Amino acid sequence: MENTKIKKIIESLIFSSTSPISLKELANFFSEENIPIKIIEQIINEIQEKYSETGVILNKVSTGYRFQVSEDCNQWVSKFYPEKPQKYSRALMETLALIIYKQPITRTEIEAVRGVSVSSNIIKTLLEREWIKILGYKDVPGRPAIFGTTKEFLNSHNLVSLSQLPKLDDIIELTEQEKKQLGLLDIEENIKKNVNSDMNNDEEYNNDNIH
Amino acid sequence: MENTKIKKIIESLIFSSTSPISLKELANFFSEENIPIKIIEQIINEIQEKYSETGVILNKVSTGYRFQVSEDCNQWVSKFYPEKPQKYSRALMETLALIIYKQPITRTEIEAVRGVSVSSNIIKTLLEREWIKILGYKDVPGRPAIFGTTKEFLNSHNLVSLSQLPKLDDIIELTEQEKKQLGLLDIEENIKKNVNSDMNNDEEYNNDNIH
Amino acid sequence: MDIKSEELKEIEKINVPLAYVKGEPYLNIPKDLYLPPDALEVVLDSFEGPLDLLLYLIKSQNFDILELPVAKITDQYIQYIDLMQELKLELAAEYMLMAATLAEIKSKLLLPLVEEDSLEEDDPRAELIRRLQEYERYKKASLNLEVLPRIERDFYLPNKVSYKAIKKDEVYQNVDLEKLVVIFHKLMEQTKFLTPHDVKKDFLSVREKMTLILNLLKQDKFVDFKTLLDIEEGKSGLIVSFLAILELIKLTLIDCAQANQDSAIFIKLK
Repeated sequence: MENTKIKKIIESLIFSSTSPISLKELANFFSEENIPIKIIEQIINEIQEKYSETGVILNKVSTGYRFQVSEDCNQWVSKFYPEKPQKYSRALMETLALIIYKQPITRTEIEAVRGVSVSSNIIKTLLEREWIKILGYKDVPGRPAIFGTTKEFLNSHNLVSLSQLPKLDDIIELTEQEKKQLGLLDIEENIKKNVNSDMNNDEEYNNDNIH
Repeated sequence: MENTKIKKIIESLIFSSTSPISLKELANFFSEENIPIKIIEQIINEIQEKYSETGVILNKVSTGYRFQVSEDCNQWVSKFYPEKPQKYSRALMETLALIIYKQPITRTEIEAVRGVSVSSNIIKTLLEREWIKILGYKDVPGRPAIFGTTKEFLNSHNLVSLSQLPKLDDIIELTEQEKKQLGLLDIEENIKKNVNSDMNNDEEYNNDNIH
Repeated sequence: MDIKSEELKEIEKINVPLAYVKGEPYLNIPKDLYLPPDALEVVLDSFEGPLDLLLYLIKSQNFDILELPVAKITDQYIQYIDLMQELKLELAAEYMLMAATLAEIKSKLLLPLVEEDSLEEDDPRAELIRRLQEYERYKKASLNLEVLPRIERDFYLPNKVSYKAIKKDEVYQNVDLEKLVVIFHKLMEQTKFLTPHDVKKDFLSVREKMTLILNLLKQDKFVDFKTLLDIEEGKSGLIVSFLAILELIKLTLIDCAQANQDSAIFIKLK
């Protein structure tokens, strides 16, 4: 198959998909045609180049390639659509921050840090938005759900991996020992683990407590 | 505003819209910028030209302009999205079961067992699929066709011979007590349950439609 | 984007108005703690719990968290709570719990300490300070999240481009053979068609053979009876073939002809 033909097909596939398409998916799709992944990658680069000056650009996110409105056109698209985007409450954003940086985390653990109860609506909204998901249930009385972030969260924020997120501010200068006492090392460990597992393109966070 | 900029914006608007965008809507949108409709029309023509050789084309439909997958890519996009697996109707399954286990068999004989008439569609489907064929015609008034299974049916189901089909004997030739001893009753129960639940969420008994 | 980070800075400055009442921004809770009742609700809403309120009280007076001046903060906090109760605002239990915690810390601090180090392990403030610091970390993180580009607020995706579905060369899905048997069984039961004699061990093989024979007969007009029997199949195979032929004759599907007693038997379709 000619490269120009492959290019057309890849364009049409990515444009008609509701979710990003990965290189692997494309390679699988073209395996019957014996098109090496190298060629596909090269063609994707060409498409990226070709669309760089148009109203939409080809972008790579955590789960693959997708077109998105180009940087300077976003404001025009926003203007064209009268409905304003949903605004999220501080409570929701704080809950999300805790889930991101302290995942895997239960609702009780979130409440412990925030000092107030977390409304079910917040959790519901985040689950519905598919920014978080239930990773499992903790093996303690009541079997509370353990939450973590999703690939969709990354995609919704133009991120490829959690490691691109701003680092938790090190507000206080603590010694390693103090950190350990305060359980702060765990936070770092968790994030590291999570980022790694994300990079490994895994599905679920592995934890002994998760069933 | 420069034409290249307007072009980018129009592209992004049409791409991000859920419904076609008309020339009038675009003209309204750009009215603040004092861009004459003539220019917009001209730009749309340029966009159409520009995308004519890509995987998506700008098409004019009754309510305006929209992008759609280009003609020659439709088959590839179709191929990319797996069709829902077909569900066979109960009527088709029963007819096929009778043809398999009681072949050679005529339609009248199938109907006698099933208690309802067999739709021509089912026979047609099975014949088209080459799972059954007409073995001959019975020497009785009306000379009805006699059906039997084909090699194709065996091949497509990974069988060498019909004798490899799950045995009916095991299920029915044992007394209740023997079955109990062998734990077959439980199996049967399960099977029955399955069949029942199938009947419930499946098509109705008399529905001869396959799709 | 720039606007967003500006916003963030403002939030961080803490001087962001707590509320607007009749267009007037309230930057701080007034010293006398008087606020119009309507506004107080708004103010309360703007705090994400007792830790947030405490953090506000500390920051608004430029105190260091680590130096947590419990006496002052406690007084302010409790005054604040009192006022809210006076106004019969529904107060989350967590606010009351914090008031109690503060009062407890304050009373402990009033007791003479053996050593006066600021942050000893047995400093009654230590736990609260730790919680405040931890909360502050995540509060900041949440503000950082707010400025991340977000889908359908800061950037947009093209809508799914439609395509014309083209039917593929149909690959037929196989039927579930197990299910097939069960369906057949059920049918037999329903129609009481099933008698012990109907189902023999060779039931299927005879049936299958009948079909095979009919197939053969379709191709050639006359077939020698012997060619229908394959020695390779062994004794049981021969019996099956023979039964199949008998069954076909019985069903009047085939004719059987023999010129004379010793000559070959020929079979043909009826």
